[in-house]
Amino acid sequence: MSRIQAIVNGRKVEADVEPRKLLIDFIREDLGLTGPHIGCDTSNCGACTVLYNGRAIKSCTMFAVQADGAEILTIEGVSTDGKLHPLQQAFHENHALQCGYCTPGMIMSSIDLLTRNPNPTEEEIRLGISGNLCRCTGYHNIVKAISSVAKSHIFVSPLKKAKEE
Amino acid sequence: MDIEGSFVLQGSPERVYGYLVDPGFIGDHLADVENVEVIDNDNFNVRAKVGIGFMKGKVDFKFHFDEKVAPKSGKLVGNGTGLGSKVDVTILFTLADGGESTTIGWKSHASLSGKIASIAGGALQSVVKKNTQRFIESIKQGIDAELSAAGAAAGRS
Amino acid sequence: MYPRAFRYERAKSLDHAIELLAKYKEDVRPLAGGMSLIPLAKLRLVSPQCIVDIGRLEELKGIKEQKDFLEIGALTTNTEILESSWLGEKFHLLLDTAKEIGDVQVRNRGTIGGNLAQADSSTDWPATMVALRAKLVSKGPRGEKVHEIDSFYSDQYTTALEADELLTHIRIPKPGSYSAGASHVKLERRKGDYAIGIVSAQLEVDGDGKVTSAGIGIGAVGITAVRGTKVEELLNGKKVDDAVLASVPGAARASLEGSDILSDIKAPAVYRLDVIGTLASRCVGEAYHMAVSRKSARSER
Amino acid sequence: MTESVTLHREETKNVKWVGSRYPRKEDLRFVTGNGMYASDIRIPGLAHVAIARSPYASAKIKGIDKSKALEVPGVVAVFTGEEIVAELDPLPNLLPSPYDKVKDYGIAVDRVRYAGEPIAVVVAESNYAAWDAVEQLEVDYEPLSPVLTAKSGCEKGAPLVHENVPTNVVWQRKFTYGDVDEVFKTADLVVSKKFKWHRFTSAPLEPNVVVVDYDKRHVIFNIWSNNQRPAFNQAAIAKALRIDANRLHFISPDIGGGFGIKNENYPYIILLAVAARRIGRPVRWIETRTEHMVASAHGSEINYEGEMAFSRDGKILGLRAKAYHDEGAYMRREPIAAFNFIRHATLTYTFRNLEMDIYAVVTNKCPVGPNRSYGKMQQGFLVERLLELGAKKLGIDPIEIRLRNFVSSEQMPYETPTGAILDGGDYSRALKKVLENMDYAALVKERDRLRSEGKLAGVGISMGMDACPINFSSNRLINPKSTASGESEAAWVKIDEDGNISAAVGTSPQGHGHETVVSQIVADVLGVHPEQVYALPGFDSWTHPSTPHSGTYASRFAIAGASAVNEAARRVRGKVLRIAAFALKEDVENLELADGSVVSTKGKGKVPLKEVARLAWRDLANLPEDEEPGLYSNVIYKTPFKLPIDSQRGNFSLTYSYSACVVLLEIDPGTGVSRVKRVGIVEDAGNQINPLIVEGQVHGQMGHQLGAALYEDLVYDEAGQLLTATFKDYLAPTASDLPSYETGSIVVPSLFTPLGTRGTGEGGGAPLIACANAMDDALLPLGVEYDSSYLSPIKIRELVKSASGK
Repeated sequence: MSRIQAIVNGRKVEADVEPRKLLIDFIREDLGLTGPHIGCDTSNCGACTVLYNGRAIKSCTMFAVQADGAEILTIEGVSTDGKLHPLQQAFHENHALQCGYCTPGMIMSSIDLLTRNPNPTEEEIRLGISGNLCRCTGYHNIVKAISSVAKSHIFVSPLKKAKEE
Repeated sequence: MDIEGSFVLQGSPERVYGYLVDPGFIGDHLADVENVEVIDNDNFNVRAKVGIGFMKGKVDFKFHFDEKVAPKSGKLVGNGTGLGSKVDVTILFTLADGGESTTIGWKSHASLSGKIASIAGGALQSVVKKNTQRFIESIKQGIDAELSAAGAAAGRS
Repeated sequence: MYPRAFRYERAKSLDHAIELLAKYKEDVRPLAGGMSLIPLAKLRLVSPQCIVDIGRLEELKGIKEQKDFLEIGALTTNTEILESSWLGEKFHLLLDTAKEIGDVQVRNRGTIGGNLAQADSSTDWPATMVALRAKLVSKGPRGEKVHEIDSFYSDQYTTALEADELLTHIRIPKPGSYSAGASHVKLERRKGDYAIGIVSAQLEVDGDGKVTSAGIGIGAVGITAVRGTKVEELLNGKKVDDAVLASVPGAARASLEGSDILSDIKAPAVYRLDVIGTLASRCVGEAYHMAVSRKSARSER
Repeated sequence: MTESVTLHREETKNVKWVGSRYPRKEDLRFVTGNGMYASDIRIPGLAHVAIARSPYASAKIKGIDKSKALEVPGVVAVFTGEEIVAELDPLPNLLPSPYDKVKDYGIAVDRVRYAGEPIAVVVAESNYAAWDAVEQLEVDYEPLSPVLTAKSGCEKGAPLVHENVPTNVVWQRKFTYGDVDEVFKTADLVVSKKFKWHRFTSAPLEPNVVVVDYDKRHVIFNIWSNNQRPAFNQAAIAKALRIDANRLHFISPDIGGGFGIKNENYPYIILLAVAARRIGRPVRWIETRTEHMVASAHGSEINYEGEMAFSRDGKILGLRAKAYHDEGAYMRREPIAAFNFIRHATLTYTFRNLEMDIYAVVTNKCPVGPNRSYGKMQQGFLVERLLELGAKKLGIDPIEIRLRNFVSSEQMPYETPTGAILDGGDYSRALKKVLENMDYAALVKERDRLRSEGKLAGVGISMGMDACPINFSSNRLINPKSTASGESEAAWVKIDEDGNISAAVGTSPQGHGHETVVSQIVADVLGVHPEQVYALPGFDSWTHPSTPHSGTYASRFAIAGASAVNEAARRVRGKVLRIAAFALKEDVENLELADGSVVSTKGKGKVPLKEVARLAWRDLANLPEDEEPGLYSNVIYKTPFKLPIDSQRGNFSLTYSYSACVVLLEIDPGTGVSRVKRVGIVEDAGNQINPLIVEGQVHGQMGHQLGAALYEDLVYDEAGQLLTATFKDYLAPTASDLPSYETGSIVVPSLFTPLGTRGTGEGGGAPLIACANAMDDALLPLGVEYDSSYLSPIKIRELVKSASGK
């Protein structure tokens, strides 16, 4: 067992973990944050995507012990003050989700994308979420939702907000 | 997966045959062997690390000789378990007397089952092929060395 | 999926990492970004007794321009390379390659050194390093070694590194002029997949548009990345016109003679060997076009 | 209380919410990471299950030694197939004798029949430990030679997949309609072609999950799973477990996509129920992706030998085909995919002569099961591909030939030769509209421009049809002993004493937005806002109503689910009006329900709904004498289905939604890689309760079908090992691999459903088939034809090379 500390959604957590425990299992099973999901075994589907020190990563492809000292943001920490983040709102309005299983990871990747590239082309949006599989929507409305946020310049990084607070 | 080939050794079929059905000798020449345990003349167990580069895992094989017809043919059957998978191999040797030399024909059939067969789109099948070829090359050189050592020893005496 | 148990050691310094690797030499793997190791560990296809986490070694991070070469720390992430847009001036191929890698999550975690040491010919960096004639610096208990990229790989997942040695830096020679043209062309069945054909090229041209230096790397066909020797020979000293381009596919295939060819359901060996010709001529065409237009832009200045 | 009803066309005044693009209510929990999926369930004392599986496609199990596995730290128990089966009866199947003897327990006992088949259940304190133990199981196998194709399975002397039945051809029937031989004899043109329909799967992003807690005190199994029709599967599960069905308590919370496959996780429910009862602790199994790919349920795999007869002027005279279905190792829902051609065998066309010779063959591969447009897109592929080839041979434009063969809107309702009654539609309008939306002439120009640049490019057109839902009397054609017919769905609507409105349906949605749609329907009937309606999420057999047909499959919600809840809401409304009329001393005819109040149109005042509710539940002495208390209605809607007409004909679906699709495909001749440059579709789903959701369904089918055409292929090696067992090798497309979609719709209300809706969302294969047709168009200049539903770059590159002699 190894002792780790991390800031998850602005909250300090501390735990003993077996070295082989994957970060996604730590987040889901130990912290009870079940927003990030598991959809594959091979780091393809991106359903487990979280922001790790501000960048989108697949939490199934990291050991929890590696995250010692890291800042992690999961989908549960994205909305603030009881208000949906503009991306969450846009996913809703554009019907960019059906079963919702890929949605948390998809939104986290979109945050990474718009943080770095506030004005992406359609192709850039598609590339930006190419590490996240969706089996329900055919991606059409997901692209539309992300694009609508970019076009209306309402994107604010949830990280910035968390820092300011 | 089936592959076959042949090679020639300087020595009589009787002498060559002795090596081909010797569990200790064969076990030592299998690729990436960690441990060989000879049970009797026909049976031996082998623990090998199977894979490529750092992507290797332990596989425990049970080998036995099937259909020994001295000095004409012998069949080696191995069933391996490891990596959540099965590796099954059969190698049939046939010996042809060429006077001073022996031509050893070999035919191998190998199959991967379970996880390692299913991962990487069948790419790991090539490992089995490579290992078979290494094994054949290794026993060829091994018997050759033994024969020439014996020959040299015979020459000395 | 759930990996087998292992011992976890976190390296505090490069020397500490080497010490740990030497200690567990028989059954140890270093962990950098983990983009290859962890998926394989999850499938239980790789199960080292000990994993040495080198992810926090600051001394192996960052990109520095030295006098004769560019030095990239092995732990520099693909994203860090991609976001170093200044590289575009002299080392355009690095940006071209970095942007093609996996997906954003993989680029954020994956490191250039981890990728190169993984020795998977179907990934982007090995072919690019061949094209750039990179030197790979390693360190182990026996000191530092500098490897030529051409002799670094011996088989799939197999490098010149011993189990207790770490790849520390990548050195990339500076092109002779600012006019290097570059292209990284790859064929993948689906975005972010392992490639089934990669050609990476860096070409320098003179004022007449003749190739003065050609670096061609071919990946995802042989079991290791291969130098496009015959393509380089074909291009050197020539203007790359349609006739030359038409000879590129043959030269690319000829460069692969004697190599073991990868084969799987996505792309059997025959298909890989076939399409690599198409990719090579496209890649050379693009790199040449860029070299020539950069050259003329520069002489106009 | 509960009555069975059949509804007729609804006439609702003041329709407001139904028909609007109302964004979904369930989204809020999903976008915030608060979805509740089966793998999110936490129960104290939970133990974790891993399933050990066969590495071989076919082998005898000679012994299982579990001693080492039991020594692994954290292991709770290990149950071999033999130990599990000792407590089970086999799962029922649909086959007639003697093939009904095919034994299926969901776990192998002495023989394994596909690589990935469960052989043991391991329970441990963590998933990690459970997998450690799986690795330590020692199983002694004797490998047997496997049967890996339908064709080879038919051969004399082929090894038997199930040794207790006479052949691997477990179901075979030739269906003949009209005078097929005669038209083929006299036709001006007959085109024949062998086609391969490749094996692929919908692969929902959430793998299968089952959690079972055995409540010893009440003798109840509490079962959380992502099964998409637990009420339907309840009988089979109870029978296998040898218990009364009312001892099963099912909860399907949010489901992460289903597409049919999640009908098929019920064998795991049974295995976990046995394990939970044996160890006296709740158990949870989460399927890994690799397990999902090797052992859940694949889509069907077919070898067609088809021919189509034409007159010179392009009229289809007849279709004749042999279809060899590779069913995999067990017949769980099969041979329904093989039989499903019958639902809309002639698609949107008028031909009357048809012969389908169907072979359902068991093989040593993963069992085939429901997958989006199950058995229906396959028939579309056969018809549309042959039609395309005929058009080319006759030199008739592919649009024109379709127009000449369409059933016209004036012919509706139209009875097809197999007895299907098409429920309305305007096929030529749909085709014309998609061509117009896409600017067909410009599309062709773009194709020609690509060709002039040295690319291969093709334009492809296809119609698609999806017949839904299922009239279970069709099972009688598979097995005359089957006694089922029709189908039904249940719903309740309740207004509680404070005026809060709740509703529940027996369907188990997997991302379909039923909470939203139910709210829209109820809101309109009761004159409130959809946000004032609480539609119960998921499915819980203790709180939701259900019938043995309940669930979400076969695109049935817009027909059965919507109709049931609509009627339940209407009955509550009727009662609200009666009570209000009594209170206001007004005639019911003069009352209206709007904005949360009952209002007299004659100015005799109004009563808030809340006040009616108080009267109905609390102030019972003030109710009319003959009125039962409460505002609650539980309705079972019976979809109006009949028995088969004869042994090979009947109307086995109520609605026949259809679509017209156009694709521009670009192929890189240097690599053989295809890409969809543009794709447009026009679909007629009848009246759309929520067009936003219907459009989303169309997008979804597009993603699946373009994925299947260009990327997704399940490939086995010669030993029966699946080589595409992860998302690394099974190429589920990313956003970068797919284009945006140009979708449109026309609305011709269904003649037969209360709301004029049609079942939709499965797609009927139009995008996939349009890609195949586009490929033929692209290859036309090279003089070669394509023959598979999968556009393999390797095969295409070979064709290009062989055609150009390079």
